[in-house]
Amino acid sequence: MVSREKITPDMAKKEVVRICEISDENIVDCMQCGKCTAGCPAVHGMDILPHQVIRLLQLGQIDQLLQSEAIWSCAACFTCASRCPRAVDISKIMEALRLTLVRVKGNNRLDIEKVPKLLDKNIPQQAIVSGFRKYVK
Amino acid sequence: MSVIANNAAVKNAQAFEPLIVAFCCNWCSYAGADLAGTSRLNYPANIKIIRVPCSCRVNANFVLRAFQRGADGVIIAGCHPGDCHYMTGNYYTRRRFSLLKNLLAYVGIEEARFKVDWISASEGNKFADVMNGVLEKVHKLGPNRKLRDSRWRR
Amino acid sequence: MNYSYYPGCTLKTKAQNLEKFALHSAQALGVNLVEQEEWQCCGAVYPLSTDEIATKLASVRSLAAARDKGESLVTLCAACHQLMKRVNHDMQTKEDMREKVNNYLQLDDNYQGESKVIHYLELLRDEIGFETLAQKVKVPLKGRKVAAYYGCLLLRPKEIMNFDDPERPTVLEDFLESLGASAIHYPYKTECCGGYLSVDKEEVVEQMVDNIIRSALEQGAEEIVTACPLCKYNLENSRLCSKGEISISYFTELLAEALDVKEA
Amino acid sequence: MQRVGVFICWCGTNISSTVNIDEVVAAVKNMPGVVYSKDYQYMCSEVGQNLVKDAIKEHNLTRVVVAACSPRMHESTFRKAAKAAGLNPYLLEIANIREHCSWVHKDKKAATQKAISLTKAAVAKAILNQPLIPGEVGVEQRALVIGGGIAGIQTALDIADAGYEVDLVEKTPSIGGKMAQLDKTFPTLDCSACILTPKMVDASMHDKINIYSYSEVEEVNGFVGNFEVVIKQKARSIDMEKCTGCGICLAKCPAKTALSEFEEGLSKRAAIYTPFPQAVPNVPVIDRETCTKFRTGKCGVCAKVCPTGAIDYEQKDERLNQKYGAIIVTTGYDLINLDSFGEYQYADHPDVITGLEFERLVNAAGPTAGKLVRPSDKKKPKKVVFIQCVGSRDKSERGKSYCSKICCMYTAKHAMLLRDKYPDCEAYVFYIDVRTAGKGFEEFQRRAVENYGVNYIKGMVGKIFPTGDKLKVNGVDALSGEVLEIDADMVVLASATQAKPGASDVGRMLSISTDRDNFFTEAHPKLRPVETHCAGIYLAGACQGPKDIPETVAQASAAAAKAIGILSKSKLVNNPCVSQVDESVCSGCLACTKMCPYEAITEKMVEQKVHGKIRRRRVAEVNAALCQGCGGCTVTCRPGAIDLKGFSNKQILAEVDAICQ
Amino acid sequence: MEKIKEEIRQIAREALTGKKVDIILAWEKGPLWYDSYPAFFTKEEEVDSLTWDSFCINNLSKYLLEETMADKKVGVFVKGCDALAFNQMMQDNRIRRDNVVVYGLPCPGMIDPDKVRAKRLNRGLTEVKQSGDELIFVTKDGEITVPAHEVYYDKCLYCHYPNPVVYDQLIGEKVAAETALDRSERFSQVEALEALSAEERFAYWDSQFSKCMRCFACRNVCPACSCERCTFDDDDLDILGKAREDSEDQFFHLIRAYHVVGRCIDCGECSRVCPQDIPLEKLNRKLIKDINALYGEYQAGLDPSTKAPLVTYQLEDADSFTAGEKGGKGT
Repeated sequence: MVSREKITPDMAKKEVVRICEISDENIVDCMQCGKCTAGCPAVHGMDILPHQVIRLLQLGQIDQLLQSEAIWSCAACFTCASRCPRAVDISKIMEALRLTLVRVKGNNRLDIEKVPKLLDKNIPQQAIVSGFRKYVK
Repeated sequence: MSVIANNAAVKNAQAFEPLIVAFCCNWCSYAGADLAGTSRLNYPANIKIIRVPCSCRVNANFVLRAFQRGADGVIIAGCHPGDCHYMTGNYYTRRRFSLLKNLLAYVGIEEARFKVDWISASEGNKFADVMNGVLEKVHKLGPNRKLRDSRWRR
Repeated sequence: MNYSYYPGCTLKTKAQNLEKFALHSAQALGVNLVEQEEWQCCGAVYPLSTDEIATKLASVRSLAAARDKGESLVTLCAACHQLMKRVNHDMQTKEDMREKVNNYLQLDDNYQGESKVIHYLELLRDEIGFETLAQKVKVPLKGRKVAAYYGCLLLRPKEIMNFDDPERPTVLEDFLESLGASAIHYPYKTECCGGYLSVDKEEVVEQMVDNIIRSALEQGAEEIVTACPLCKYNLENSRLCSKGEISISYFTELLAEALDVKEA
Repeated sequence: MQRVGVFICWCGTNISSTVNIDEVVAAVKNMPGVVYSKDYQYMCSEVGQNLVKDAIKEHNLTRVVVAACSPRMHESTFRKAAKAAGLNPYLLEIANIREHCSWVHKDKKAATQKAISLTKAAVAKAILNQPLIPGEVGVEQRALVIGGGIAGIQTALDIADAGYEVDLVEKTPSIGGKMAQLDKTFPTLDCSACILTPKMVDASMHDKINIYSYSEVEEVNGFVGNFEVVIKQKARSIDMEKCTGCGICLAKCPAKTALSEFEEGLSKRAAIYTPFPQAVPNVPVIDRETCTKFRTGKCGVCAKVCPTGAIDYEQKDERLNQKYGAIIVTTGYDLINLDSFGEYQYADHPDVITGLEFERLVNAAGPTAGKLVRPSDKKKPKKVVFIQCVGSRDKSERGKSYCSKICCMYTAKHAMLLRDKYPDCEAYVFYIDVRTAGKGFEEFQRRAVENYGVNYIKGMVGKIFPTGDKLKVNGVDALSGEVLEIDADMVVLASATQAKPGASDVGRMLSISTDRDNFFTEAHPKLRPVETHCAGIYLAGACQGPKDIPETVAQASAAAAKAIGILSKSKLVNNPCVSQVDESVCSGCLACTKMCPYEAITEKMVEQKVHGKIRRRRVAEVNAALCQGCGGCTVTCRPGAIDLKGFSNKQILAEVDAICQ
Repeated sequence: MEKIKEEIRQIAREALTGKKVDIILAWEKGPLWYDSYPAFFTKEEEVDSLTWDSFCINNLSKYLLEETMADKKVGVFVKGCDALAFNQMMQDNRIRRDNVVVYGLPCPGMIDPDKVRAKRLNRGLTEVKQSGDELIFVTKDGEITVPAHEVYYDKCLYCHYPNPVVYDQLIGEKVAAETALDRSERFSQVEALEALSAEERFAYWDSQFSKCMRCFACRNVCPACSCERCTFDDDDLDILGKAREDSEDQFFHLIRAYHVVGRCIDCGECSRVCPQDIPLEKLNRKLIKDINALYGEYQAGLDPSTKAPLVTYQLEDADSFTAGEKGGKGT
């Protein structure tokens, strides 16, 4: 159910400001053309679409985003960033959202104990290091 | 440079009310200042504008005289290079005052007290930003005593 | 011609082929790649947030070391390349970060982004030239239908990587043609393979690599080359690849083959 | 001792709400030289102006200061008032206490103090003002129009109909411009050629219009009323007098290898060509880069077949010097290059085309004779995707930050034409916003949706994947959040408009400015939309910013009216604020002559009596007709021998002193 | 130099007797050992007192101002730096070239009397002779030989143009143009000042400027200061009063330095003649240094046909006040 109170835009929200700071991106530049979503190669793994991520930030609805799978489905491939007509780098915003979560103690995306079991013998170091950098603090 | 930041600076320096003289070319920067007004942008009243036809009309004498008469900062604003109403005037401004700016710094005038910038007629925002920026820096520096005529009373 | 060479950790373990063939070929081409001393892992992903400095320091050390030797820094792994290049760009353009990094590192000479970072492919294209390369080919790869897979890290963001057109790159195709192979053009060559998502979201990666391989197959490719160990891993892990419909190798392997130095 | 009168305007509450007028009036009374002061609600009103006039007479005022809005607003108003009261208008000064004071400050005390200070500076300057008398110059009663598109044609016709000679210079072989390439025009769907061609013919038949096609303006000097222009007539390789336009040469030319510019590269043309059948003038040109005769020396077929012997391989570029009273710039626009938008496959796939190419493909006179087919296999498309905002509203490096303005409408038009021709063909339009501000525009676009069944999708396309003989279009419906995949046969891109690549050079040549996107800048965005900052030079059409045909034509007529305003005068007055040399001080170093942007300063020899002896000396001399009053020379002059009337060294120093008190 | 002195005298005599010129402008030995001052010679017999020695530091070009010379035909002797001055005044149209015959004198360097005094070589000094790179000081107590560069003016050690760049007739052999000190070193004192804080710089210059008596010797000797009427003498403009006031001293010196931008040939005469030893060359050289850095190397007086830096421009000129590029993120 949608409550009226919930969709009041609140750009000044501390968390939104923080996201903008960490990413150094300007979310008001976005005019919701959806080009990011249209070109995102990982879009099938996203419950909230990239352009909706920005829209929710514009509306100050950060909680939904922090609970989403979308931010973990972003592979930081920069396809969206390189095509965005408004020069907004969404990959940086996704990263800022992930950091907001993993920087809180005990909030790691990956349980380090379980990692070894996840890995097969061919997986390159690069994948493991990247994974740790993205999912763990 | 935000008005908020500027207000903070004002509070810090309390009694110090700087005087900034801005020479603005009629076609771009003076018009930019007009646009700042038409757009109701805010910048402090410490900035006072003198209209000149072109930034190349500004003589080094004028800048020094302003400092002699107690200005805490001086600004010269003209059209962007390439956009001069008089075709090439501001190219000369650029050379003349690049040298003067360095010379003033060389004799110990803080760099922030003398600013040259390009502000077009459509850049009302930039005009306010530049003015606020200079004012903020001058605030931090405090009143200018250098070059000031000891006999002059403001 | 001497170059500082930064291998990166994957090339010393799971992607030894990428390095081995590159070094053999370089030698055959008269290029001296000198591995940097005491290099550290670059961190594999460029930290996208503005407030992370520590994770960029390892790269700056390598960059500064190359600067001190007066050599360009050559990379081979696409991930390392992206990191080196972007950190270098930060050091050139972000005053704040430059100051913090230099304060922290206390190098003899402050590092300001003076080094030039080039990928092995850029070395081939810009310093040696594909025409010269073609003349040095001993065993032309005639009849081989090879699809080049670029991935993301070499191409994007364009303003910083400055590698090729991010939407329609040609460097790998030009490279393949110079070896005598037939380069297969297919629209998915720049689409992402999923990268590190394979650690956490295999199902997402699966569809991504599927699209890529299917598109290459559709255009008649028999094999795929890439410059990134993680791309290779993800592509190889796909259903289509497991079924043996296509093989994945590093571009350097084909290079060594054509130069006849594979077994050197 | 001067008698200064100061008039302080409230501007309703615009000034008076932030500036304490009473305090200003009180302060003014104590300023040196002030003998009279008066405040009023609207000083610019007739009543207000009368206050000024009456006071000048009553109080014998010798100088007047008006503290009001910007001098850019009402300086001329008050100068006229002063003149009416018998005072030299240049003895009046304005203190800008509105734009520079009441509107930008909130603190009433500070604003009041500043208003006093600005007024004091104006008083100090006014006291030093000198009466100035503008000079007069004659006006060359001929206009130059640069660019032969619809804007240029309309301007030329309007000026010529008013009875003045017009030279219309067009870079390409024919006038007509972009409009000649269009098929139908929105929002009425009337045929573009049907409404344009008659105007082209009118222009060519008009006895006051000279068309210089295949020509370029190379040099512009002088000033309003007296521009001196060099026009380069490029070698056409055809004798225009002899050519009858029979077209035999076009048909016989064996070198049909060049891509037709007019057909947007969709078909080939011969080396000798007229861009399109209705070209004006209907005289071909030889494209020397393609022509076999010019490349190898052999061939010469056109010369052999020409019945009138009009072919002239020896023809050379010619230069023509002409004087003009006014210049109108109508150089038009271009579409951006789409090479950097690789995701749309424009450069790589023939079935991805631009809107302008679509115009040619549906045009009955176009390369397919009006049969709309895919360029790749000449098959009829079943699904066509239109993408708007390709490069428009794009802040990134590859795009343009502005809205191109015409694309929403022409895309609707294209989709309608498509559905009209092939009712079974599906049309999809991806858009960010649909903008239809214009008479009949909204109704037109809604017709596309409601009557023609065009599918409008708010969203963008990420990438096009050519797959088999289809174009797989990956897009999104941003409203529903559905990710879409459309198997299209053809994609039409609404590429952004941009200023002509050479616009900034043209701007420099004419000394008019361009904005950050290289469109020419008008003198005022609202009130002087067709004037430039350079007197006597006017703008019309898309060279000033993206524009559709109705707007362009309106602007063209407006520019013509402005130009006629100049041409209809026999004399123009000069700005009297020009430099002058004090010959007794001038050392003759002539540094001023080297920097003067107008070459208005020359040297002359004078004879001076020094200690009873005649001494011949070299000094600088200002040509008041050429001087535009920038004042740059005054700064090169170290002793201050050259000074600017109206902005003299003493006046500006006095202002500095007054402001700093 | 002895030999050349004789040659000069001969040339001067011939020029005067042959009515080639009305006046010869050269140097004359005064009563003191370091005194070789400018003098006009109109008669053949006067020429015997004409001199050319290592004390002919005075720049004669400044005396050629056309109003000084009226319509007389002048023969003038110029050293390297005087020739630059000559050209600069030509560029400013302050010399009637057709009224002047220029005799060029390659200059080995000029002796700084202060350095002589510091070495106590002036006691009973009768004559200084030049011998290669050494100078022989002939005193009542015998001869003392010192390396020339130890007593030459500092400015001579940096001199790049010891051979006149303009002349009608060159007298003697050209001297080697290598400088004793690295020419870029002439900016080292400027750089030292630049390295200080704004406060330190101000303190330094304030202490220097406040010594000024406004005697205008610096201006009067300067070949770049050749205006008919100096702006500082313009009472009507009222930019410089007579009072003892620091701000006016500062104003004078800044504007003086600024007015010779692109004209200053770096001859250092201003500092030399300053009775208060204000290091004016450090102002001039700062400006020269900045011109070189911003707009490319420029030597005033080298070629009168080139445009001086402040009356020309390049579209892509650098400036010293806009940081960074237009546009981009965060602006």
